[in-house]
Amino acid sequence: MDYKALGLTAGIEIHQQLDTAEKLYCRCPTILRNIDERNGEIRRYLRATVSEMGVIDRAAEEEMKQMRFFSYYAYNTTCLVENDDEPPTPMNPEALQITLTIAKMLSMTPISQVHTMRKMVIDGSNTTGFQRTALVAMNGIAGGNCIIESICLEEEAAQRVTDKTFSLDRLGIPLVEITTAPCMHTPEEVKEIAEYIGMILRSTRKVKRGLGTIRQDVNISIRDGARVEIKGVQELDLIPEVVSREVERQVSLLAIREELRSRGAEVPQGELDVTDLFSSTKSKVLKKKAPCIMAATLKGFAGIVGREIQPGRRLGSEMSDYAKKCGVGGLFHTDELPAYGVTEEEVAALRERALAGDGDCVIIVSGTEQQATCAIRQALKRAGMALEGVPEETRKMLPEGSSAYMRPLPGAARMYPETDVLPVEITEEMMAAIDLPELLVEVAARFTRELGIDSALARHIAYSDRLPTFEKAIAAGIKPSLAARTLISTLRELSRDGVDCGGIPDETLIDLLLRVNSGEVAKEAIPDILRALAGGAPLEEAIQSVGPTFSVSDLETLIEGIVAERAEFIRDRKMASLGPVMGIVMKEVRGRIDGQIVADVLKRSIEKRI
Amino acid sequence: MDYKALGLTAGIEIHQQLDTAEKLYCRCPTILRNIDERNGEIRRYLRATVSEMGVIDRAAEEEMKQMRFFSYYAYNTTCLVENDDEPPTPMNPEALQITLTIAKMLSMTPISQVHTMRKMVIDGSNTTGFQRTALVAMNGIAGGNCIIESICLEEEAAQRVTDKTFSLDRLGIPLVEITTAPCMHTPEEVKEIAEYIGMILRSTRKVKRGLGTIRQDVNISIRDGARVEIKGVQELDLIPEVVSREVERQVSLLAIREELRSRGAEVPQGELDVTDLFSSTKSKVLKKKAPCIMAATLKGFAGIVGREIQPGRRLGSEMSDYAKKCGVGGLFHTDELPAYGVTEEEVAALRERALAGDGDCVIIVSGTEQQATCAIRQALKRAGMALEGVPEETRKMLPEGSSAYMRPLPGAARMYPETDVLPVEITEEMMAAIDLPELLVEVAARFTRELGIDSALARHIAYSDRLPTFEKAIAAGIKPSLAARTLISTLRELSRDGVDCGGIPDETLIDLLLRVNSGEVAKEAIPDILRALAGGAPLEEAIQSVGPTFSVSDLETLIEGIVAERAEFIRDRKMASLGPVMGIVMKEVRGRIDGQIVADVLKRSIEKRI
Amino acid sequence: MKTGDVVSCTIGGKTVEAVYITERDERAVLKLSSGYNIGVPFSEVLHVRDGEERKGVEPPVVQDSKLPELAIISTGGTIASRVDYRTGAVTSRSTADEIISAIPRLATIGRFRTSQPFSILSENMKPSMWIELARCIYDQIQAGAHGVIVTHGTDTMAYSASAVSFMLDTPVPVIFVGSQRSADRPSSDNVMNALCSAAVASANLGEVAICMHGTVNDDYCAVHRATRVRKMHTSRRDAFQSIGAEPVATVTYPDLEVSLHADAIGREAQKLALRDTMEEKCALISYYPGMDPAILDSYTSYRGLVIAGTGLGHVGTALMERIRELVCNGTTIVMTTQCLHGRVCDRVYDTGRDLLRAGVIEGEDMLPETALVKLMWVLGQTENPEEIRQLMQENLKGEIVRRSVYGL
Amino acid sequence: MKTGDVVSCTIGGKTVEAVYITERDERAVLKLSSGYNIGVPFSEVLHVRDGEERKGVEPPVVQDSKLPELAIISTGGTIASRVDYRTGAVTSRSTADEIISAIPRLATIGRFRTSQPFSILSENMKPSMWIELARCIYDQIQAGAHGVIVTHGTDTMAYSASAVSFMLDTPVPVIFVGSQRSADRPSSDNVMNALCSAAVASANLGEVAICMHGTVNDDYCAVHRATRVRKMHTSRRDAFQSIGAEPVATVTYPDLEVSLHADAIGREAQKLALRDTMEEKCALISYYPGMDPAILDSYTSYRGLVIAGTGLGHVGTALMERIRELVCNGTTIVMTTQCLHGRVCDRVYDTGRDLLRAGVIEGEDMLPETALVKLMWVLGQTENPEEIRQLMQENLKGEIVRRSVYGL
Repeated sequence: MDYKALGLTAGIEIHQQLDTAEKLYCRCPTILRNIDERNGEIRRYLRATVSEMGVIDRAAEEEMKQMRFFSYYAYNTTCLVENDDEPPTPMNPEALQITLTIAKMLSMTPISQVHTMRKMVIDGSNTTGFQRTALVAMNGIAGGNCIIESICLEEEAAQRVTDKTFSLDRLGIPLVEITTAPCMHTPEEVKEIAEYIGMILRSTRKVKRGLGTIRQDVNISIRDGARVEIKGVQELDLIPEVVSREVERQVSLLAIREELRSRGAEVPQGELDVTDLFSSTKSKVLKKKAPCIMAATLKGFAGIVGREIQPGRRLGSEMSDYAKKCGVGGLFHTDELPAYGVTEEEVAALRERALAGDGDCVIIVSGTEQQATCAIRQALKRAGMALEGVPEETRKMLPEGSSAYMRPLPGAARMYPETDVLPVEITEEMMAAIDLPELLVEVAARFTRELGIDSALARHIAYSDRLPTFEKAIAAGIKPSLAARTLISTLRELSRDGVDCGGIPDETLIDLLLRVNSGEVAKEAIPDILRALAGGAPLEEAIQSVGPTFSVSDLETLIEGIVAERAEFIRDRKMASLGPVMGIVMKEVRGRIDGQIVADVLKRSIEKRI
Repeated sequence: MDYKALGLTAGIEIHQQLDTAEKLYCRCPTILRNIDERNGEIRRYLRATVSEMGVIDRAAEEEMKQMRFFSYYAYNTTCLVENDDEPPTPMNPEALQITLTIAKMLSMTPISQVHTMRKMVIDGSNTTGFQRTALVAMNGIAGGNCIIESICLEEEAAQRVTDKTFSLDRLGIPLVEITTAPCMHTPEEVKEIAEYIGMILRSTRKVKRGLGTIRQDVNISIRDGARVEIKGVQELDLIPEVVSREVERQVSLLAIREELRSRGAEVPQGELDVTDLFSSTKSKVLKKKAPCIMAATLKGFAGIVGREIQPGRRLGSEMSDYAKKCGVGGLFHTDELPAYGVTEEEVAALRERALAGDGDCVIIVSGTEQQATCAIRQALKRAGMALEGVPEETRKMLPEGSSAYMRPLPGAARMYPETDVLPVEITEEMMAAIDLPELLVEVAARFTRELGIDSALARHIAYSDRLPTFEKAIAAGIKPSLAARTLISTLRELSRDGVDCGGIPDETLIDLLLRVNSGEVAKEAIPDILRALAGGAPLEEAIQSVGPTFSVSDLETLIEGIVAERAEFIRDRKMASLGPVMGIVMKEVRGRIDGQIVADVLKRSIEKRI
Repeated sequence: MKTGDVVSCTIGGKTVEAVYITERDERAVLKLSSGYNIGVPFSEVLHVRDGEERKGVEPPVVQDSKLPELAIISTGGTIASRVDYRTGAVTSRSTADEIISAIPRLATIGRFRTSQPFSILSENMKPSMWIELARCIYDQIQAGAHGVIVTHGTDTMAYSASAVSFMLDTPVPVIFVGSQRSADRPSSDNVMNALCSAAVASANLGEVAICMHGTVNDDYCAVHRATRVRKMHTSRRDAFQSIGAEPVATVTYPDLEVSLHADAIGREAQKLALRDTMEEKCALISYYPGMDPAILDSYTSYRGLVIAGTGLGHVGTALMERIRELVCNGTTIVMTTQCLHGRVCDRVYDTGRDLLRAGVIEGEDMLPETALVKLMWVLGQTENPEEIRQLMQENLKGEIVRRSVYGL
Repeated sequence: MKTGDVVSCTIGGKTVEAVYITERDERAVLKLSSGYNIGVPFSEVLHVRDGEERKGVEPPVVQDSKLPELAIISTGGTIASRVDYRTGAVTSRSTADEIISAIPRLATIGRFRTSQPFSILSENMKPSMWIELARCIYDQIQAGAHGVIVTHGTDTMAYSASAVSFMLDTPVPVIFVGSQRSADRPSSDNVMNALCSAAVASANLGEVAICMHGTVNDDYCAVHRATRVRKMHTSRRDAFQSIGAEPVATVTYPDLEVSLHADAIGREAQKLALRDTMEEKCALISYYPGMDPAILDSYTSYRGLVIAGTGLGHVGTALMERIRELVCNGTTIVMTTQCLHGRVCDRVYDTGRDLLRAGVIEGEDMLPETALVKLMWVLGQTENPEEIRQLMQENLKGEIVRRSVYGL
């Protein structure tokens, strides 16, 4: 696609969890828990509050279509603040310090007096019904020419366990949100900027690492399209796909708009109860839901509702997304029927009842009367938008890179001051006192320069989660190559084999490497020892499990025997016998003593005999 | 027996629960509860406290031989005072007023300043470990010549549910204890005095009635014997039997003492572990207990340990009672062995080990080592007392009138001041203001005089639990004969048939009698209606269940028919036909209309025809 | 500059347009179009144009005339409030229409009349306002209210409810309600508390009570007798707890089923009466080790003093002389306990017996705060020392539970 | 007449012989041979003969020298006491022999040394005695005690334990113990509490705590951190409760198994140190609606004042001016809450923000009583206002729990 011609503009928001000792507005540790460790559960309703204009924020209103009773798991590492039963503490100074450091790295200007706001979120992921967030700095630059609009410090939401159940361990972990201007124009460019900002963040050495600790939201629009925010892109590599699919979607929706307009299509309001038509249906889906089935006719929409707008997504899917907000499972439309057990006769009867002509499309939904009515109206709303083009929306990424509707883009009405938290002053002295950390790219260059590590591997190390381990290992006197190989290659290979070494503490890894360094443990034994450690064994036991270590004098005795047995062969072949005999020795000692030592001893032994 | 010759002197203590609104030292109601209604349970240990002489009261010490963990059931009608978790309230003035009334009726002199004492009781029946008691008046006279030594106002103990579990509903109900001097000299005299004092108590109309609300303890001694207190005699009729059996016991014990002395019997101290002798015993009792079996030899006791001293009781039983305080099931002695699965060989081995001659008796007990050692020492203690004669004891009555050992007579050391309750002043004005109630004997006389009731029945009424009901019935205008017959004879007959009418409220009984009085319900129907009421039916339903009532006009129609059919017979026999025809009519209407009305109507009908 | 004016300022070299909100600690607080507030030095702010007048619109409210008439009396609580999203200010709303439009389900429970005798933060309550409030409730009941709901800040709600309880014999429920989490947040307890209070205001109750969350969940409200309740947590929803007594009722949510306790006083059990005199010259003091007896000198002009003593109701011997003097000079002194739970009993230890001899009145199991309010009321009714003592020791409005039942 | 004399009097025409006990309200209290006491007018009593001297005998006690050495410090509590059955007087016993003979099982737990710095009713405790007590404990630990047991009346035990906690860094357990039901009754909680306290005094603990019944049953004792415990019932055995924290240990009875909580501070975690200066010129006041601001005038000479405010830590606006003056004149004012549970947060409402501006220090979740004791101690350590503020807001001895965990 010619993105320039289509007028693609994109921006990103990067959400990165900070690795602070305590949460942003309480003093709980920022650690995640297993839900089995919960020690309490609280249950609450949330409701949107009315703004001074008598208006409920449109995003919040959407979330309110169902009255929802939420359940929250509490832990001994959460407190009454997460339970929304105690006022928040002042903003965590450590989190603010990290945020200011990032702002300085991005040449941003801090806000003189930072105000904590409440952003209304009533999907249950915040016990309060809002997320606390503060704009800390504005207007910087990333990677040479991408403008950074703002950096906000906000609290993480609770993790969803099931539909209406959340776990409070994650709620309140500090998170920075970095928003770029819409200054990117190709899918690849988006990825590059995201990558660069990620590197900046990790350079602080104060951000959380691992799955779910960083999330990208991408804002995309094309000319004549509309701004769409796609949330929850966790892998950088997927960003270009997400962007190009959204461009495709907007292009398709604009084409549909033109076709509908040319057909003179329209969306009459009003729903039709057609429950009786399906009283003896064989369709399992309709039967399952069924107290009420509602229908509506989309004039001039025939064939278009079923049209694909993105891989795996049709206009009908978009309408279905809207309908689902009312608690129904989805909708059917005559572009796809008969199907799902709905017969041709039923479709005919439906069309007749709905007074639908050949050019029209009929949609149906089933559920309780209230649900079905709500859902059909939502679907009609979305159908109406098709006549306008691309709606502004917040969407969530689907696994392959397509997206589904979440809610309208939230307006400013959802944001109001957090009166329980005092504003914080940011002075020039505070900014001046911040030491900028060494960028990871610089770290990598230094590794190559100072440790003689190959530049690709150095980059790997610098960007890896094990960077601090590596640095500790070097400080402890471990050979850089050993440390790099073990911490990068070996661990990655094990990870590919499904061995999760994430739980092995740095201290244990360094202890192991020190033993290898001293020859106490053979380099070759490392993978097997790591497997044992990953399985939960203590280091001593892990080492023992691989086999007792083999001392140099043991080795000498062994080699003496082997060489003696093969004295003739050695005398014949001289040093050329080294290879074959080495093989025989290694069979005995592999993984129990360093191969280099074996080679040295064997070589000396052979030399004595020739 | 010639009681005068034996030098019998006896006194009684009468314990009577008072019918106050609230308990003696708290404000809970004085009502008993079903244990299923309990709403809490508390568990406590009790221990004897040491007196200022470093001495534990001998009765308390006996109860301490086992460390006991007690359990108490609480109700919504008990409070923290019963739980021993709140200080007592001041002494209930209503209870004191009743006590003073009784004192005045017995011509006693009140104590100027009444002090509440704590009497140590650690058998678990008091959560505090003591019973609160206050001496209120002294030195009166009952029934002409029996001296009343004292009247005390004390709190009821908790009711025992199982061995170590008590119910707190009864704890704290006010109780008067009236102690006579030892001024009675025959068993019958004891009963008469008890009966007279009981009448005085009930004359106050302020005492509880029914099972367990009054208890007599009898103090008995004969010349050369000792004072023995037999507790818990609930039925007056059993008193003479209890007294005569105790006299028999003391006579027997004195005879045993003489015989033992003449034999030169002695009780060597020290126990012998004979567990090994019974390692393969067939005796189920020994096997069951069995970790340890201890024995001791009683020199010169052969044949005497097994001697009966009271119906069903031997000297061995007395020793067994002492041994049981240590938690063992009882003891065996060679006067009764071989028996209970103990073989002749085992007895022989036992005798040999115990170095017992033919004139000696060997006793054994089984239990844990601690229990068995404690128990054999207790038994030896009691055996030693046999050489002295009759021990001073508190005993409990057994069902037939014999008694078993409970504990030594408590000494004054168990009594110390209740510091949480302030003393109460009794003034001459208070005593002067007390109106003496009409004695029940006077009530009976008045009934005969004023209501024309036969004097035996009048006495029955006056002494009955239903006296208040009777008085209410008379006040409501019910015929005295109807009221008396129903409340005394009918209820007694029903009771003999096993129908418990105790739960029928006075109001219901009076309502029923009013309907009988008015002819609405037939007199004959009363027993059946009462049966239905006792079964829990409401009055209307009970009346209906017996059959619809029969109006006088219904009766006239019925009688007209019957008489018409038998016109000839009637004309023949004239008024002599009344009896036979009456029988025919009654077969139809029995229990549905008053027989007297039937007779009247029938008589008139017959008269018309002759 | 005034709130709502459009202004601009420069941040990081870029000009940002914003709305001026307010001044805070010498900074201008501006709202950006994203909704964020920021504080910037006034020197950097340029006025662009005046703000437009914005006017709130209430949707019209229809009340069902077949439903029982309930009165809502607001004293400044935030049972229904609205946030000004520009300033963050919370506006309390107190007309029937405003309240119903905030909590629409109320309209299915009753027909509402409203009244607002004053509007204050509850920590600024004082006895004269209790009287005003009691009169206002009395008027509403006389005017035919089937039940009365009083919205009140939670800080001193228990004191006010207790005061009304002593002043007013009520034949209908008088239910105090508030919220622990402000009404401007989606998770506020205000809606559930308000609906439950309306349900219990319609129920068969005839006493003054407080209706608040029974647990930290949105599952039921507990209705506490005014004289036995205490705020026992600074911030939890279930902060209000009956002490030494069970709640008189519970109301489940969202179905609003009312379950009355057997001890609850029913409708019409009391005839409407108001005895609204209170003696303000009363104080409450807590004893602590080493308390300087001279502190009692500040109370010589007081007519009543409640002491929250230690344990069963004790103070140090050093205070005894001053206490004797106060009693001699006509100050009524009532002993309660800082333990809060359990009963005062000054007959057990010497210190207590000395207090009784000095003329101090045992406050039984009354909460210290309730005892203070009661003492103010009793001293407003009589000057006769014997009557004062008798009234203080008698259970008038459930403030004294004569038996300490286990499990409470 | 003197106690123990044999006397006679006539009642109902009969002469009764008795022992003279004491005078009570103008009556002679006599003990009859039955054990009953009666009070009769002195005019009716005749002296018969003088009483005999009766002397108590203690059984000899042998201590096991292999057991750890524990110190028992008595301050007048009745952990071991003996009743004079004639007078009803309870004699406190405090030598090791006396205590062990009253509670023989103690001898299986430790070897005991005893000390009695003073003997008073606990309501008469004062800061100077806390210092004396802390010094006495310090001396015992220095002399090698493996653990210290302090017997103390329950009324102010929590204050004393808290004071010792601030003054003393202890490497061994310092366990306060008392009884709610007097030791002279068979059902007293003294034996179980004493045995459990001895067990925990031997355990791996290194802090000051209170050991009392955990429930109303004789099943286990709870060991509460001195700074988080409060007497919450006048008379129940389980009156002591940890507020906003879990007990640091439990001890089951009768097997005396000690279970330490994960948060418990272990032996030797602190080095022995004593900082025994306290500023006595401190007070605690509870705010209530209508409180006269003039009351604060009594505190102008005070160096410290703890206020138990309403809710999150508020007082009426009327007091604000006086509070500002006090702070300006150098009085440190700390805000706590009369709710007892939960945390002070004066950032939420205007009243609170005004208090902060006036210089009032937020007392976090400290109990008001603990805050008072801590303030006395802090003012004894420094006069620097910033240091005072910092120390008051820092957790020194568990008095501040930084996170309010749900379920406490």
